[in-house]
Amino acid sequence: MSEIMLATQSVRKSFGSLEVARDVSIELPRGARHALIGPNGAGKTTLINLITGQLAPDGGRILLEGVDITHAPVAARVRRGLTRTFQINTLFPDLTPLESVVMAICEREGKAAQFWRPLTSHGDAIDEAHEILARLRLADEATRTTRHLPYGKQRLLEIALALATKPKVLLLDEPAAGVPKDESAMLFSVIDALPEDMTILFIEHDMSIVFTFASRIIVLVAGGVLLEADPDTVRSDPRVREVYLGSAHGH
Amino acid sequence: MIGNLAIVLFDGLAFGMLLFVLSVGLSVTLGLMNFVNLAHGAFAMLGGYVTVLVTRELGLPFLWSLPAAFIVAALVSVGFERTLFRRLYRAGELNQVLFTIGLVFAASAAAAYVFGTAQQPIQLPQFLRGVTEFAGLRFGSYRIFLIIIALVITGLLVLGLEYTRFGAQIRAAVDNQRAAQGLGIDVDTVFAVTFALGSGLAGLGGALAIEMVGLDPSFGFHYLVYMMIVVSVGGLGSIAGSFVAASLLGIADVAGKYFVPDLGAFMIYLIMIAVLFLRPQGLFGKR
Amino acid sequence: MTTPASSTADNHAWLRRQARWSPYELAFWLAVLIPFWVFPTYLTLASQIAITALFAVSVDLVLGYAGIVTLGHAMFFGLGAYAAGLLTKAGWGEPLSGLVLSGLLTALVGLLVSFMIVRVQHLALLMITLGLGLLTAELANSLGWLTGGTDGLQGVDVWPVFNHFEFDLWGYTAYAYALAALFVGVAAARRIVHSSFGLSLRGVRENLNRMPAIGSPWRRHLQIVYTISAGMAGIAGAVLTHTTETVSLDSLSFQRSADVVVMLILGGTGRLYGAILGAAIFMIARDQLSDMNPQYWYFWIGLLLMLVVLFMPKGILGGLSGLLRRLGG
Amino acid sequence: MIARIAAALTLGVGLAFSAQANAQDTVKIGLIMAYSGPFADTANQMQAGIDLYIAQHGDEVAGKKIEIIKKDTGGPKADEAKRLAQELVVRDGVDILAGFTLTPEALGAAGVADQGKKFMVVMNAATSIITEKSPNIVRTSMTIPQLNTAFGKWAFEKAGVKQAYTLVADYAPGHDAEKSFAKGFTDAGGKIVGADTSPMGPPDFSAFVQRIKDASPEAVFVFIPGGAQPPALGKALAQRGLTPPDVKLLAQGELTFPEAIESMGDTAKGIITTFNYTMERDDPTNNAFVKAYREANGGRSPDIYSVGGYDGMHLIYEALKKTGGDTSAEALVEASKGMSWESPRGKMTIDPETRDVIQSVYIREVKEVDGKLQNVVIDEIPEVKDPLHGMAN
Repeated sequence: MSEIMLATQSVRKSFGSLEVARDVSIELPRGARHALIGPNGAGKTTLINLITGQLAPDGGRILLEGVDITHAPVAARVRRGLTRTFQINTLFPDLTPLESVVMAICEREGKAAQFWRPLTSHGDAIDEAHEILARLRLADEATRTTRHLPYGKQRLLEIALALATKPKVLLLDEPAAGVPKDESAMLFSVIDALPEDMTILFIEHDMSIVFTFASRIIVLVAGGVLLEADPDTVRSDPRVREVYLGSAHGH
Repeated sequence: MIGNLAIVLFDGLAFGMLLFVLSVGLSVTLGLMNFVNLAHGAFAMLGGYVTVLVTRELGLPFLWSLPAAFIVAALVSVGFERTLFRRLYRAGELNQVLFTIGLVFAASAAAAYVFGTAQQPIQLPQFLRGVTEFAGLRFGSYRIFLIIIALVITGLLVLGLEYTRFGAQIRAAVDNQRAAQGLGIDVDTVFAVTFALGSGLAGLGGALAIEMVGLDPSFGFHYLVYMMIVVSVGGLGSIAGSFVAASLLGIADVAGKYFVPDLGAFMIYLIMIAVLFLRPQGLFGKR
Repeated sequence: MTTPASSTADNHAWLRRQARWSPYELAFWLAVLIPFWVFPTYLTLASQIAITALFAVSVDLVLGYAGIVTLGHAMFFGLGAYAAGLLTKAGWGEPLSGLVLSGLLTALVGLLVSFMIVRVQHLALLMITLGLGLLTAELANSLGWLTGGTDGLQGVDVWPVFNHFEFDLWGYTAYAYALAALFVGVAAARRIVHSSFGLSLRGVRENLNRMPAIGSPWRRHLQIVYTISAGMAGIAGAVLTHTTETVSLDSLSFQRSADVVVMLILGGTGRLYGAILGAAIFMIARDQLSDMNPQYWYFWIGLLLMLVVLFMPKGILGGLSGLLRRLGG
Repeated sequence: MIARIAAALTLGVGLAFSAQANAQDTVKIGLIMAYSGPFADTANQMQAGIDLYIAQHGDEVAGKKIEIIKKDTGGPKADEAKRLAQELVVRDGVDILAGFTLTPEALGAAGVADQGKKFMVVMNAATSIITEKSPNIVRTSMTIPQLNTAFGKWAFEKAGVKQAYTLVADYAPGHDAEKSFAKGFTDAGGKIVGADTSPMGPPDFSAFVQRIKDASPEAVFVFIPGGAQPPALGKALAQRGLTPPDVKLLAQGELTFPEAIESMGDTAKGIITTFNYTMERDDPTNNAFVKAYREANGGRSPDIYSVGGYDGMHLIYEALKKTGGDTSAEALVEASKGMSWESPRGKMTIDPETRDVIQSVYIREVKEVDGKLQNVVIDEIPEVKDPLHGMAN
């Protein structure tokens, strides 16, 4: 059995009377390529917010490599190797991709507070940033201002920023949101090429992409885990069909 | 002793109510329209000078000058809103700050030029002068009048925002401008009217302030800080918040000076810092 | 896939270019020497512009680079001014060490205040900085035995710089001294801005929400820059004490806090030189306008501020560089 | 780009660069005051006094033309005042520094008068130590201890007040007033039963007035700056019944400025104040001055600031006549020492030792005269000197 990198144990969260996470317990083994699916409002992004610490759970525990991080601040989790991307671009509009990624690397290395050292003296960080940007096909745009990049490139930069933190566990919240279909396949091929031992959980709506890239699928409905299984099982599960059909016709 | 306490609370409340009338308009425009209008105090000053003109030059009674102060401040402000401020709604806070502080500079200089730098005394009607005795205590008649006016304004504002069609339109436009537009609400007009209402209240506050704190060309600067304290402590856009914050600050200021005179100057600031550190969104703020 | 057009060497070069002293900067620092020969009767004004510019640069570090809008920075300026003044009264009138000590003291106070500052944002931040500034001013007033109250500190006696250059009536020494302080301040600010730390500050300003998600201890960053800025503001205040041998309550006033922010926005935030330009334009305009019309000059200042917002929303330096870019194609 | 900005800036300064006309036949007087800002009214009244004097006496003295240069500090700003003084000396080449409505500004500029060897005439700022800062400084207004020490003594001896409560504004002049009134009063045998200082913020005095009422003193002594505070305090006192005749109300004259009396109405009746100038004092010199002043200023009446400016110009004119146009600080100070004249305020003399004014301190009471409330002189303490000089050190 491979080692469990990330686990949630009976995580609960409510907003008033609305339960957005109901005893969610999931486990991600090292190198996982898990997809998190479910109808709108199922609580997928909320779950990611709970895992990464943007939201505090009402109950339950979150473990990273067996260590309880339930009450750790967001940044501390990132430094332990748990990183996410955002469904809505959360970038630095007036910085270039190069600057953004170098910044993230310097933060990771604990060098960001060295106000007396010129940025250019962090040669390794600049080289590594180039490597990350090249891997995400952003090398040509490295020195263009982020706000002027095409949308698809900005989505790639979302991932580049996350990669710069050297995550052990990477949570991708709809990485291809708003990207045309042909581009999103490209985007996922980039994700697919990430190191094998990196543990990845992604939210995605396009089922063909999910079935192509995910090794296991977690189905979330109304804040609770309906099913966790391999793609074939999920594909044939009547409850999943019902949920998706039901939700398609429901409102 | 109980009597003294009652008097101190009463005086503090009256001072707080003056702050409330001066500030509530700013809370509305800042909270609802996200427009940092540091010129709010300048509209208050305008209202004050209108009162001086109406009572002294036209010889009309003080009570008549109050609606005049409201209307003139509202009309002038809506002129500015239509021609200048509206260009700044998307310009960022810093630019709004710079522009409106520039307006305060200009307004203050204009007031000094037109009215001179001297204090402007006004004559109150007989029934507002002196004191009203009640249960053996002497309450300033003007202060009673101020408290009543503030309560009436609070009532009207709350009713207007909660129960009228226009109030609903304002709330809709604030929540989501685009959606409100889609519903056929004329957001432009809603903003203009809201702005006029807010500035009109400032003008009324300026008129009411003369008797308590005087009026000279530096009024717009001088009371800006107090207005911002009330607005931030109360919470942006909250009428009840402004009311509670103004009462709290007025009472704490007077009570502080009464019981611990050495701390008198510090009291308002200490309370503000404490409140905002514990509740950055203010007492009644939503964000 | 073809080899990428850009290489990591290009990136190194690009980053180096960002941090390089531009010819414009060099020309600027040469130009500020002109008053010594051409306008010797304006040196006192020039020295006060340099002091205010240093103060504005310190505010730019927190406001322009880290996004902390402060309305209470005169607190540090005034503390530095009083620290320098009290030091001379205590018998130590040597200016350079006085600057260092005043700067260290205000930095320490800045560090203490920073624990509070980084926990709040937006209007609450603005109002807390303002409140702390007002409290400090009131405190200085009530500590009359120490500060001299509204009369100001009496008996400030500054020794000549390097034991040789007296602060003269014309202001030669004052301008040279203030200019040197400004240059050192800008050089230090430049270094900070072009460090990895400066990059992280811009990150905080650009998108605070993302910073924790890349593992950044951004609150600590803000504390560091706030502390540095407080020290720099304190040094500016100390320079004022040394060059004028006066310290008064207005060095702590809300008006000074507000004026410096106005100057900074006027010149353009987040550019360092915008702070200098804003201070220069504001103070020269005030000097000239108030000479023409001592009673109503601020009408024209108000008009200037409004026109700048309408026609140069990124400040004067922002507007000029935009104009230049368009002209250059 | 920055070079261009710098060039544009220096060009701008160059245009404004005024030629240093150092003609032998003019005397330049640099006036440093807070013409703008919260104390603008003081400066405007003083300027009106100065203008009136020049209008009445011409702008030529001892064969030289008088030229006035006005500088605004927007203050109280000590550093601005010092800079402006320096620039007046080195750029405009003034011979005399004058004005100074506010103490910190006078103190800021004092060093320049000393270093630049210029005659400096303080026309208002009222803290004792100013004239000790340089031998080149002469004052034509008054000092707070001068008025209030005498007033304290008077209150005990003449008004029969045995115990008093003091309330002063929380700034240096207020503290000076509290100390000097208490000194004069207690030295004579009176007792201070309570002392409060009120912050300079919004003029809401209700808390302090209640404290006074709790102490139920026989008399209250008050010192607050002119402007918005006097009417607010007057009304607050009246609301608590702390007005004459129930309680004696003593104050320095700012409390009963005409605007304040108008705003207070009948409650002002009976307030006793001390000042070195009283507009209503019936005296031919004063009556002519008041009439001319009102004519020149659209009906606005003169106050102590106006007289400070008016007498300051008189001092400058007469000193220049004595020196025959010599503008050196030494000569002008020598000429000023012991100079004595009939001012609208009455007889005043420049003390040759302290260079401060020796003058009458007036005690006035607000009374109704011809249906109008005004200050009426009820007593005069002649030839009062500042009591602090030589004591501070």
